Amino acid sequence: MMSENAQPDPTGEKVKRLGISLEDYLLPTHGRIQMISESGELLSVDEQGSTPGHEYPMPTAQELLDGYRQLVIGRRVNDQNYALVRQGRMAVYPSSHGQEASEVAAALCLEPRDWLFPTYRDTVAVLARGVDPMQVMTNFRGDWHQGYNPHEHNTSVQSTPLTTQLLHAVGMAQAARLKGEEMVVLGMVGDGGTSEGDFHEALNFASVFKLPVIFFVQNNKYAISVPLSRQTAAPSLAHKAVGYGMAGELVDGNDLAALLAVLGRAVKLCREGRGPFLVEADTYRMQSHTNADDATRYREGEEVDEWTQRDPLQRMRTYLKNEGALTEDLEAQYTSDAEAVATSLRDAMGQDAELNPLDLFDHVYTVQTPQLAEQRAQLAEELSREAHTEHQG
Amino acid sequence: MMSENAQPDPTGEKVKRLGISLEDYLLPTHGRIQMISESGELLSVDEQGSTPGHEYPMPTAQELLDGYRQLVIGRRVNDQNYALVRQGRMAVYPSSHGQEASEVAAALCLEPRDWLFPTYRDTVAVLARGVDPMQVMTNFRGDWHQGYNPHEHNTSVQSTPLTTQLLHAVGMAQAARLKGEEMVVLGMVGDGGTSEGDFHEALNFASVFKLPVIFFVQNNKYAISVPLSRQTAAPSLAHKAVGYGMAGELVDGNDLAALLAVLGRAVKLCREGRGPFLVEADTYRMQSHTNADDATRYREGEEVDEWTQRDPLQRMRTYLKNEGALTEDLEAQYTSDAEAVATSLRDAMGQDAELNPLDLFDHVYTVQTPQLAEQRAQLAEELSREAHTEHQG
Amino acid sequence: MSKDKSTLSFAAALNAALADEMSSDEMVVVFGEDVGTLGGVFRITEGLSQQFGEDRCFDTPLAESGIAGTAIGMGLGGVRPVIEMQFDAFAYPAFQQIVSHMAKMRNRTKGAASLPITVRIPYGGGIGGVEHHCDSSESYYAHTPGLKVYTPASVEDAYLMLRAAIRLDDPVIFMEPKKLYWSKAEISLEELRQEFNTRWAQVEAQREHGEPYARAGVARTGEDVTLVSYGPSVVTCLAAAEAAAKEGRSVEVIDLRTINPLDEATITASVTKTGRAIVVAEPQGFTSVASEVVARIQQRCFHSLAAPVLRVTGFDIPYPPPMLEKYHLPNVDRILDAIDDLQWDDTPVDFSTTSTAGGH
Amino acid sequence: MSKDKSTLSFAAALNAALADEMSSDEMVVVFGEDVGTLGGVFRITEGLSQQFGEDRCFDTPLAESGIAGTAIGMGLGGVRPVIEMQFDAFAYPAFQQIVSHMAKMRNRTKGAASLPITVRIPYGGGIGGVEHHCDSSESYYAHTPGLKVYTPASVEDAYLMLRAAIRLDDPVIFMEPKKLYWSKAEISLEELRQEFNTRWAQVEAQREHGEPYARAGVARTGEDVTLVSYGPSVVTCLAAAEAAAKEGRSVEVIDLRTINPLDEATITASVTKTGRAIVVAEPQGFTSVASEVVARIQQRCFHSLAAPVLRVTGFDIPYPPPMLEKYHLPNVDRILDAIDDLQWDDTPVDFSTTSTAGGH
Ligand SMILES: Cc1ncc(C[n+]2csc(CCOP(=O)(O)OP(=O)(O)O)c2C)c(N)n1
Ligand SMILES: Cc1ncc(C[n+]2csc(CCOP(=O)(O)OP(=O)(O)O)c2C)c(N)n1
Ligand SMILES: [Mg+2]
Ligand SMILES: [Mg+2]
Repeated sequence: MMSENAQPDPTGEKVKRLGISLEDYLLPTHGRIQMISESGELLSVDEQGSTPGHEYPMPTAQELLDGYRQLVIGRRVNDQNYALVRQGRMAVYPSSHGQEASEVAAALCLEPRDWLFPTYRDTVAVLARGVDPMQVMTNFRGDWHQGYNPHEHNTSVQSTPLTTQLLHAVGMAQAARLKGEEMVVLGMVGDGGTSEGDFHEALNFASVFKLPVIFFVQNNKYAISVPLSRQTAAPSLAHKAVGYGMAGELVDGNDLAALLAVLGRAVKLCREGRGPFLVEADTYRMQSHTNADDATRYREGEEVDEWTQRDPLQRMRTYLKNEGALTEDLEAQYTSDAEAVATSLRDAMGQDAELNPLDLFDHVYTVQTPQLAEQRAQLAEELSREAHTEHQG
Repeated sequence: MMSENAQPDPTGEKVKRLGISLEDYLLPTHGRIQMISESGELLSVDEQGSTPGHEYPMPTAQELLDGYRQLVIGRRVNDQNYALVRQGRMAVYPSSHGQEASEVAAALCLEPRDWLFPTYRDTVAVLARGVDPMQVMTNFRGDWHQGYNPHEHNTSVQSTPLTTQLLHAVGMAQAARLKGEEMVVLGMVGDGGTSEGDFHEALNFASVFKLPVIFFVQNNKYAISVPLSRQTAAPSLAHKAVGYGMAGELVDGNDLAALLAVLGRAVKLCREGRGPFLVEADTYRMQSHTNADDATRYREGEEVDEWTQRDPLQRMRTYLKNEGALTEDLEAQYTSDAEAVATSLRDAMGQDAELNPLDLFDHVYTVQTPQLAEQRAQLAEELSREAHTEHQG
Repeated sequence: MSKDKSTLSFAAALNAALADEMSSDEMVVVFGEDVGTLGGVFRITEGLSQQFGEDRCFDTPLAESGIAGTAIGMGLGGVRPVIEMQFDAFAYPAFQQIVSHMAKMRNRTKGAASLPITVRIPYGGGIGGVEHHCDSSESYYAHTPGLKVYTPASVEDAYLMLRAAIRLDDPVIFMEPKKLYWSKAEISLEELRQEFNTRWAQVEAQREHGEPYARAGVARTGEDVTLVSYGPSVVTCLAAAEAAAKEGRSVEVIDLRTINPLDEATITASVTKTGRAIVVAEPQGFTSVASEVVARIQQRCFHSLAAPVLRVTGFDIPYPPPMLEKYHLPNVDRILDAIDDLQWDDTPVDFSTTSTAGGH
Repeated sequence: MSKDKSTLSFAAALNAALADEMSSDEMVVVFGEDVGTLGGVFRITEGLSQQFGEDRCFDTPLAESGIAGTAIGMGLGGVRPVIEMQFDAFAYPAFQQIVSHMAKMRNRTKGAASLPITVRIPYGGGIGGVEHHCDSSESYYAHTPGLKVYTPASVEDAYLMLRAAIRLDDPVIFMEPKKLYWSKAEISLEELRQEFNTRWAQVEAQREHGEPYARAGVARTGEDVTLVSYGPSVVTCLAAAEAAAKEGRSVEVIDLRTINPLDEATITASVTKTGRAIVVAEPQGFTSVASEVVARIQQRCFHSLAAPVLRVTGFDIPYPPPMLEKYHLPNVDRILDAIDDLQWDDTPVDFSTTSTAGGH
């Protein structure tokens, strides 16, 4: 009864594929953008992972030097804080040792009028935005939740609930549009964070409203102990852009030059109204998640060793030295700049924090409630009794 | 100082693109799979939207007839329920009028051992799984939340909190794997539902664990009043598969043949361990969201008229008649089958629901709490007082 | 506009409040699901996107965490967002954004970043809604420091309190009793506007009393017993008071208006006078706002109480299906029963077996 | 295994409970973030994936709604999932799945689909954790019908109650007081196992009393005043009782063990005896489990109370930063102050100004 025509045979179906397959969408994938080799040499254009018509210009020497200076400071801060935690002078510190190039590029690609939305890991990015180091460390020392005013450097709080900050970034871009302000917003997130529902909602809102937001994923291969293979089955995290109708790029996250180039272009395109964008930085968390973690429980030393070879500082240093841009004088100056920050951190953390327990009540609301006023009075009374007792005693 | 080599000029950057662009990933997009034209004719293979090596076999006449019978019943139920709501004999009914082909195919592609995870919209799919119509209608009538036992037909409850059910579908597939049972799971969701965070988490879990789950999106162009353009900027919802490393397919959601072919293959591939998959059905919600909604407030009659031309029933009917598969006798029989269901619904809804208010307490926990036992006793006492008063009065 | 009183519905009052705030401050924006073209599934945002443009009243992708999360970013960016959660069970996907950020951002930054966000949530039952459409989630928000929780029970308050909530620099969860949407009052919008302006001028003058509607209302005065209530249950309490009056009991009814802050002074004054109190509220009673009010009354008014403070609340069950909701909701009979239980003579009543939900 | 008593930590007891349940029922599976190879950030799942295989103890993608949502699907599919939320503020993304499905599925299907899920949540403060790491969210879950809420306060209970929670066919929110993880007891695991088996055999015999650990414990007996507490605050109460004893006051301490169901019989018996009660709990007090317990005591024991029921809880503020948490947490001094406030002579005390959080 059914007409016999050119239809494939329903019983002996040979074709065993469905729709847009992995093979298909792997076709147009650009390589990973990289400009400086791991040993510090400039790669030729066709080694850079880009395709014709899609090449990136090299950042200027000054841009690279400024970035390198921040790398040196960032590394020093990471290592100083690590020590301070071990000495019990800081409560916790999630170090970005090994990821400094990504951290620094995320900050430097932006102008002061732009906004950055960082995570707990992104102390170095926040510092590179110009925020006062002592204020940044408040959180990790534990005297208050956050120590800087987000409005002073257009830098939001370092977010702990994973991925939530990406939605704040989107909202900030919406606010700017409403107010007629020109602004690019960069939101930071980890590889683990891409699995949260908020990641999806943030990218989708940004693309539906066509907002100038850059979603910058630092793929450092681990979410605490959980490896990347447990977060995604996609060929790269940058591929996630496709599902939102936005462009994505994968970049060597330990190559400051490539990072500045890629993020720089993303910022430019955003200013032209062509955002949002997703940028994945291929990097590695060299140390444990925080001091409370022990990375040897879940990964091999070999893997860590491999990544040591790809260190972002060494690479940029070699390159800039070879190019003659980084002089001994400059190097010495950067080191001493970094040392100054470290010293001020040590000094500050060595002193007792100034604490006012009544602060607990004074910032919960702009208009205080009678309930909190009563509780504040209770604590004030306890404190004065205590002071009295101490005084007597 | 910087070496002058083949690098693009940093100042006069001409190239203005970032990464994997829309143009790139549009390249390999397959067309929308369609087999029967809107006027009921078989399309030639090269009109079917597939690419070489990716063609779909036509379902058998019997499969199409079985499906068509369900379409007739489904349409009748949709329209009967619409009337019952207007008569105040049902609290609410979200009709799938116009989407019946997608509804029916979602059920028919599965075997009894497989599981279906439907939404509030998917009554027709649930019926096609063999669930008793009166039990299905419990929810819409309002005498209880859900009327059927999910385990009887491996069909979960009709989920109201959008997209949550997709995670349940994934969990079910995980359970089956743990128990060593072979099972394919199909989860249904609307275009609006794809924007929820749970969509992302479900697809990601399924692909990371490589589970035999089919995510079946009925893109009916609206989420209540909100058009598709507010849900996504991607070229299709099927493209969302890419970000999870899974295959996606777009299919004419009003073409029963194409739906059975695409979903059939997805099921087969899942059984071979090659899932998960994302399938988007291109369809249209012909009526208002529910009886409480008024679609004329947000869309043009013209659009609706256009889609009337693509009606899934008419199309299949013409095709099957032309092919000689659908005889007058069969047609009469299907109509009377549908009428029987409609009559039984009218009869059942015409009668007063049997209600036991104490049910409110008896299913909250397997092991009752003293608190609920006390509250149950209170209601029981009130009810007996009431009965007593009525008896007296 | 005429000053004549005319019939104003609760829904229209909310709509007018939104429009008036959008007119007076162009940083006020409204967004959510179906709030644009459609004007909201309850029509509370009707006409706003037409009147103020699609930039200021718009639909978002369907994602509640996204709605709340972007509102936070906007608040940080100097915008004053008013967001709608379509039904209150559908605010749960936004729980993390609301609890971990919206509520805490100001405290976290020592006041540098307050978030002037209003989250409108239609809540409660009594409308024959199917599962997930009739939750009462105010207790979750009341338990969350950093949020304020408002809920009007009259057409006037719907207008006045919504405008106040939008102007407040703190995040306000604004709970709208669905079953009151279609209730009406004889009232002129123009008078309401003047009332609001007058009160707001006072607020401006005395900045520290910045919440002009954080005063409980005495919805009916009485001498024998106090019913403390809010939102959808206030009308039930008033009906119970009316019925009790026929039986010779004089019942005072208090409408909390704001759950946080809680106007304990008004409650305490009333219970000190009457010596008896019942808290009436719709949600499941366990660990609820009603529990809190009971706990406070028994402490504040210990020496005045002739009987324990009782509760008439919903049972500790998932909200019932439409055909059974009437068995769950606090009603006049249950309130009257609870009143009867309040130890009116000298024989001690055994309260140890009195129900903690239905109140008798 | 030897029956000799040895030192067992709270964390090790939980770990043993998981291992024992996984051994006795192969449908018990454990998953979450970092629970596999790492063994959990608190090492509660240590060794399980090695011992039982990666199918039965595994890491998921980083998504809490995903974890809870897939657990629901697994529960429907006949598996008995035990999931871990890494810190309790990080359970909030799963709120919709927990409240709208996990809690309601059984009721929705009239018992056809119960969900035997255990959600383990480390909670509470006292460990110097930074923001979002020290929330106490039990009140949210206690307010949600369909969930049970367990929280052990001793090493023994950690073991016994976790096994019971896993076996129960209802979803249990199992709150683990973080600050007790490193506490220890002299106890033999073998004895605990026997104890569990004995009690479970009784449960099997009498199916209707299916919750063997839903009985509050009297952690210390006393005559003058009852402290009602649970989880992390029980130790504080015991210390306060010890201090009060030195001042000549005999304090009874009740450990609720399960918040829902609530063992009111034990509470009522105690307060009827002592005539005075204070509820001690760590979270912000407003609309909390403590409010509920106060509300019930004042009703059940009205005629026995010599003073109102007071509360010593955290303040109604976001959890403080590490260096300030000591000012927030209930401590011995505050409990002693509250005891002093309990109207010990005939002069009526003005409780209307007594704090509702700090208790004095
Ligand atoms: C919503 C939420 N869930 C869980 C956590 C606990 N947690 C903190 S960091 C972390 C891993 C994050 O990994 P990734 O996103 O890759 O960032 P990285 O730490 O590697 O920079 C987890 C699970 C959290 N902070 N927020
Ligand atoms: C979490 C959640 N948010 C909001 C709603 C309210 N709501 C019910 S249906 C609907 C639109 C859904 O659109 P879509 O997913 O396209 O499915 P369709 O109704 O078109 O079948 C909305 C917003 C809900 N049920 N659940
Ligand atoms: Mg990572
Ligand atoms: Mg739709």
